[in-house]
Amino acid sequence: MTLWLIPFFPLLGFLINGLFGKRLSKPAVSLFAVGSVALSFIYVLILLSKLYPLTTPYTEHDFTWIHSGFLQVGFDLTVDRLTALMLMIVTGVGLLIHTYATGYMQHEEGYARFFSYFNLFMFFMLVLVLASNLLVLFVGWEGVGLCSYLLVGFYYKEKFASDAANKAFIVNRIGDFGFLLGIFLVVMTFRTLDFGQIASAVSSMPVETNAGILTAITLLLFAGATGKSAQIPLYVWLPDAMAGPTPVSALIHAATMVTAGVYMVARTAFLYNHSTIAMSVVAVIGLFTAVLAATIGVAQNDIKRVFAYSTVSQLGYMFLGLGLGAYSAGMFHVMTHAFFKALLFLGAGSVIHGLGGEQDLRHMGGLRKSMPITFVTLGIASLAISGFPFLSGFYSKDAILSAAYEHAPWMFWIGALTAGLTAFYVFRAFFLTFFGTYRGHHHPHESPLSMTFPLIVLAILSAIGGFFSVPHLLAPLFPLSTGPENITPMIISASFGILGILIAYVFYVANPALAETVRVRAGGLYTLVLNKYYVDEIYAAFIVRPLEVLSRYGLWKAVDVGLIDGAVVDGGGRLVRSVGGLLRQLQSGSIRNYATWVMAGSLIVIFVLGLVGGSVR
Amino acid sequence: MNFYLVSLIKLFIVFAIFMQTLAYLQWIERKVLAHIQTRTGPLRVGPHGLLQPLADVFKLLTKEDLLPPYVNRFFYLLSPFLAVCLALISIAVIPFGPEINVFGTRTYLQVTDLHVGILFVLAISAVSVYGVALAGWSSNNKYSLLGGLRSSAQIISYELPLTLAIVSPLLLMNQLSFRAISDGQAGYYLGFIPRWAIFQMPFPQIFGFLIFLIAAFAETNRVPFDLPEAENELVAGFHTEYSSMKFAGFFMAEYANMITITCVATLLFLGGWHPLFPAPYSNWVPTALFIFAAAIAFFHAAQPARKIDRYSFPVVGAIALIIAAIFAVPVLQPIIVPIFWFLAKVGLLLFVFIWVRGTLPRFRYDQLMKFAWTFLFPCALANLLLTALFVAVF
Amino acid sequence: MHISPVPLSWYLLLSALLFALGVAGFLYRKSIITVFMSIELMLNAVNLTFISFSYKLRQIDGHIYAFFVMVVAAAEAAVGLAIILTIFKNRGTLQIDEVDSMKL
Amino acid sequence: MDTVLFVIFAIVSLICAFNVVLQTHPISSALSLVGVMGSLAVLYLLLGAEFLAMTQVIVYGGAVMVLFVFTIMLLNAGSEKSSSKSWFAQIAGLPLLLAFVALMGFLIKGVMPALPAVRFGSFIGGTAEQIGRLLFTEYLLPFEVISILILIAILGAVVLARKEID
Repeated sequence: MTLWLIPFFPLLGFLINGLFGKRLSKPAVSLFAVGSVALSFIYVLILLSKLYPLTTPYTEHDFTWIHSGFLQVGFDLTVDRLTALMLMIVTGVGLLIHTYATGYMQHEEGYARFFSYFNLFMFFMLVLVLASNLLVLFVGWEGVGLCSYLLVGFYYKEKFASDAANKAFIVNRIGDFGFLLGIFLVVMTFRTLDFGQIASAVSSMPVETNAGILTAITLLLFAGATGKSAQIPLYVWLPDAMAGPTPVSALIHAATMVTAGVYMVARTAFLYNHSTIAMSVVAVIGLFTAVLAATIGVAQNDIKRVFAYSTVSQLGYMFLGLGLGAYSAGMFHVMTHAFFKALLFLGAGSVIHGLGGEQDLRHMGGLRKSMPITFVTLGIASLAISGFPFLSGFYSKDAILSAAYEHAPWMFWIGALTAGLTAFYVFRAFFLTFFGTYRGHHHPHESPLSMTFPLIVLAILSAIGGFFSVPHLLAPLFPLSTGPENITPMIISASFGILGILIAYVFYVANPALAETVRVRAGGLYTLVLNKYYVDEIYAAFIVRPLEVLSRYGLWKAVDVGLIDGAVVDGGGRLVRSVGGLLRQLQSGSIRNYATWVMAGSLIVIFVLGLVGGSVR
Repeated sequence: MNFYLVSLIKLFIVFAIFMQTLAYLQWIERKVLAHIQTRTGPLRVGPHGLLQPLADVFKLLTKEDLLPPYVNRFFYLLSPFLAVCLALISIAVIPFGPEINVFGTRTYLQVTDLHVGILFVLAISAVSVYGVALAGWSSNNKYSLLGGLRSSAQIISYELPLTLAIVSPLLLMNQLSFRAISDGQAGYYLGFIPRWAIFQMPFPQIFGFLIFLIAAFAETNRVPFDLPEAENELVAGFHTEYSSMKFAGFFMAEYANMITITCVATLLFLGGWHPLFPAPYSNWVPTALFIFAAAIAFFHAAQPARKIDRYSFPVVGAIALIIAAIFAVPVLQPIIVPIFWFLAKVGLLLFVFIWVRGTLPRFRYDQLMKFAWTFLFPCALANLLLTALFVAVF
Repeated sequence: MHISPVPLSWYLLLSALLFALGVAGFLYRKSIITVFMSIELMLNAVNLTFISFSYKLRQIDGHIYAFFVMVVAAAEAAVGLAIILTIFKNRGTLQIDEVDSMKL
Repeated sequence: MDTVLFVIFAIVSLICAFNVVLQTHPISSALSLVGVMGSLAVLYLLLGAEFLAMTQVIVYGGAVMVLFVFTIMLLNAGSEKSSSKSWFAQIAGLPLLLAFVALMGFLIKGVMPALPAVRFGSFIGGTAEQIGRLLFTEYLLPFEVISILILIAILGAVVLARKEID
C-alpha cells in the first residue's frame, strides 16, 4: 500500500512533459499526460478495492518533514471514505477532462505546457486530498492555486488572461492569508497539525457558543475556503478565471479545485462542529453567495460566465449544506456538481470549439441539429443542475434543502427560489444556444470523438449519479440524520426548478420578444445585475484604490524613499563613510602594520587573561 | 661509562669500515662498468688496480682548491660538507647483525638502536637534499642552479613513493625500529621459504620492493635518474663549479647514500642478516663459498695466462682459504655469519645499482617527473592499500 | 659532576623567545618569503609549547595538536608559496610593502 | 646530560632564530630556520616526543623548507631593499615585542604553578604507536578533516601555479 504513488504518477507526467515536452510529439505528450492520470485512476481503484470497506482511516507516514521543538510534521498521507470519494472524483473526472483536452487543445500553441500544468495540478490536488495534516494540505492548496494561476493565464499573451490570472492569484492570497493564520492558531492551540490528533484533542473540548479560539480557527480557515471556493466576499476571481482554456474551467474551476474549500471544511468538520458561530457564518455566506451568483447569472451573455456564476452559486449551496451540519449532503453535491458542471463546461467547450471560439450567447442558436451529441449531453447536464427529478442534482440539492428545511425554513425558501433561478438561467443559456435560429457566422460542426466521449460518460454519470448515495457512504464519518424523511421540500424545490425551466422556455423559445420587454421594463435592475452589482467596481474603489494610494504616497514615497532610502540606507552609508574615512587611516595596505595591531591586541588579551584571569582564579 | 666506551668503539669501527667501503665501492663500480663494456678498468695502481682509490684520494687532495669568483662563499663551502655529513649520519641506525656477546659485554651490532630508526633515515634523506640544492644555487651558475632545482624537485617527488613503499613492510612487521623489523623477518615457511618481507604473508612485498628500488635510484641521483648531473645537458649539474676535495665530498655522499639505501632495502625487504637457508646449513655457506673461490684461484694458478698469475693467484686463494677457516670457527660464527649474510645482500643490491648504470640510458626530465607522479606514486599507493587490506583482513 | 635538570619553564621561555623572534621577523622583514618563514617560526614555537605541556600533563594530546599544526603548516606552505609565485608572476616583486593595491 | 643537550640546542635554536630575522638574504634565513627546526626536534626528543621529533625533521626540514628553498631559488629572490613604508610597525614593533617577552616571562615564572624538571626518558608517551592509536580513535574526525584540508590545499596550489589563470 503505497499512497504516495497516487500523486506520483501525475508528477512524473508533469516532469516528462515539462522537461522534454517541447521535443515530444503531440501524441506522445497526450500519452504521458493522459496515461499518468489513467494510471493514477487505476491505482486508486485497485487501492480502494483492497482497502474496502475503509471504516477507519488508513494512514501512511512517508517521511518526517519538519521536526522542530514540539512540532513534528510528517509527510503523511491518509485515506478514509471522504478521501476515497474525492480521489474518485479527482482522478475519474480528471481522466475524462484530460481525454477531452487532448481533442480541445489539439490546435493550440503550448500543447505540452498545457498538459504539464494540467498534470501538476492533478499532483497537487491529489496531495491536497490525501493530506493527513494541515501543512501537507496547505502544500496541495497552494499548489493548485499556482496551477490555477498558470492555467488561467495560459494565453499569457492576451492581457485579459494575465489580468484574470493575477486577479485569481491575488484574491486567493487574501483567503490564504487567513488560512495560514488559522494554521498558526492550530499549531499554537493543539501543538500539532495532524487531523487525527487535532480531532482527538478537540473532542474533549466543549462546543463554543460564543466567540472563542475554535471559532477564530474555523473562521480563519473558512476565509481560506472563501478564497479557494469563490464565496462572498472573495468570489470575484472565478468568473474572470474563465479566461483560461475550457478544460481548465471544467476541471479546476468547476469540478475539483474550487471544491477544495468544501473538502477542507468537511475534513475539519470536527472543528466546525465545536463552533456554532462559525457554522452559522458558513451557512449564511453559502446561502447569500448562492443567491447573489444566481441573480448575476441571469443576465450574463458569455456562455462560460453563465456557468461560472452557476458554479459560484452551487458552491454556495455546498457551503449551505456544510454550515447546516449536513456535511455528507455538501459532499454529495460536490460529487454530482463535479459531474454535471464538468459536463456543462465541456459541453460549452464543445460548442465554443465547434463555433471556432465564439462564446457569446447572442451569436449562437439552433445548434441542436449540427451538434446533436453536445445538445443531448448538455441537455442532461442542464436538467441535472436544475434539480429535475431523478437526475443527480435532484438528490444532492434535495439533501441540502431538506437539511435547510429542518434547520431554518427561511433558508429553505431562499434556497428553493435560487434553485428556480438556477434552472431559469441555465436553460436560458441552453435555449439560446441550441434553439431558435443560428445568429453567428462561423460554420458549426460537431466535436471529435475524444471530446464527445467524455461528454457521454459524464452525461451518464450526471443522470445516474444521484443513485450513488454519498450520505450513506460517509455515514461512518458524518452520521445520517435520523429524523423522518420529509418529502415536502423535495417537491417544492423540484417544482421551483421545473417552473424555472418553463419560464426560460417561454422567454427564449416560445416568445423571445417577451424577454426583451421584461429587460426593458426591469431597466435599472437589469443594468445592476448585468454589471454584477458593481462588486468589482466597489472593490476597486474602496479597497484597491485606497491601497494603491497608500502604497504609492504613504509607503513608497514616504516610507521607502524618505525613511528607508533616505534615512536608513543613505544615512547608514554616510555614517559608514565618515567612520570609514577615519578608519581608512588604519588601512595602510601594509601587512606589517596590521600585524603590529594584531600583536598589540593579543598583548592586551594575554595581559587580561594571564594576570586578571589568573588572579581571580 | 661502559656505554660510552662501547659506543665509541662501535662508532670508530663502523666509520672506518664505511669509509673504506665508500672508496672501494667506487673501484668496484669502475671495474664492473668496465667489464660490462668489455674493458678492463683500472689496472695500473697496485695489484689488479686495487690501490686505485688511494691514488684517487691523493690526487684529489693535492689538486688546487679552486674558489670561483661570484659564488656565495658561505653556502658554496657549506654544501659539500653538508652533503657528506648528512650522507654519513644515517648509517648510525643501521644494524648489521644480531645482539652479540664480546668478552662478556652484550651489545648490538649497530651504533644505536632507535625506536624510530626508519623515520630517522627518512628524515635524514629528506634533509640531504639541501646539500645538492645549495651547491647548485651558491655556484651562481645557471647549469648548477638547474641541477640543484632538478635535484630538489626530484627528491621531493620520489620521496613519496619511497615512503609509501616503506610503509607496507612496516604494516607487516608493526615496528619502526630496524632491529625489530629485521627480527620480524626471521624464520621460514614450510622449512625453507624465508619470511622476508618480499615473501611474507599475507601480502608479499615484491611490488613494494621494486617501487622502493626504483625510487631509491632517484633518491640517490643514480642512472637512469641522474638528471641533476646530466652532463650532456648541464655540464656536470650542481657540482660543475666544484673541484678537489669539495668535489670528492659530493662523490662520497653519493656512494654513502647508495650504501645506506641498499642497507635499508636489505633490512626492510630482504630480511636483514637472516640467512636464505635455515641456520644449520647457512653457517657453512660462507665457508663453502670461500673454499670454492680458493679452488678457482688455485685452478687458474695452475694454468697461468701471464707470468705474474703464477704468484698472485695462489696468494688470493690462500687469503680465501684463511677467510673460509675463520668462518668455520664455531666461536666466531654467531658474530660473523649474520654479518656475512647482511653484507652479501647489500653487495648484491649495490651490484644491481652498478649494473643498471651500465645498461640503462638516462630519462628525460619531464618523463622522470611524469613517471613519479602518474605511475610510481599510484602504484605505491595501491600497494599500500592492498597490504593494509590484507593485514586488516587476515 | 652533577648538573641539575632543567625545569620545564625554560622550555616555555625558549618557546616564548622563539615566538617573539618570529613576530619580529614578521614585523621587520620586507620580503614576502621571509615573512612567511617567520610565520613558520612562530608555529614551531607554539609546537614546542604544546609538547612541553604534554610533558607536564603526561598526556600525548598535545603531540596530536602539534602534529596537526605541522600538517596544516605543510598545506599552508604549499598554498602560500603558490600564492607567492603568482604574486611574483603578476607584480614582479617580492617586497611585501609593494603589494598594497587593496588599500583605498 | 639532558641539561647539556638542552642548553646546547636551545642556544643553537636561538642563534638560528636570530639569524632568521637578521640575515638579509632569504636563503640564509631559510637555512637558519632549518637549524631552528632541527634543534627543536632534539628538544622534542628530550621531552619524550620521538615520533614528533622525526616528523618535525621530515615534514618541516624535508618538505616545507625544501619548498621554501626551491621557491627562493626559482624566483632568484635577492636581498631585501629597505623601505620607508610601515613606519608604524618599525616604531611600535620592538617595544611591543619586548613587552610580550617580559609579560610571558613574568607569566611563566611568576604566575604559573611550579613546573616539573625535565628528565629524559621519564615520559615516553610520544611513540608512533600511541600517537597512531589516538589519532585513529579519538581524533579520527579532525584527522579526516585535515586530510580533506590537505587535498584542498593541493588542488589550490595546482590551480594557483598553473601557467595561465583563465
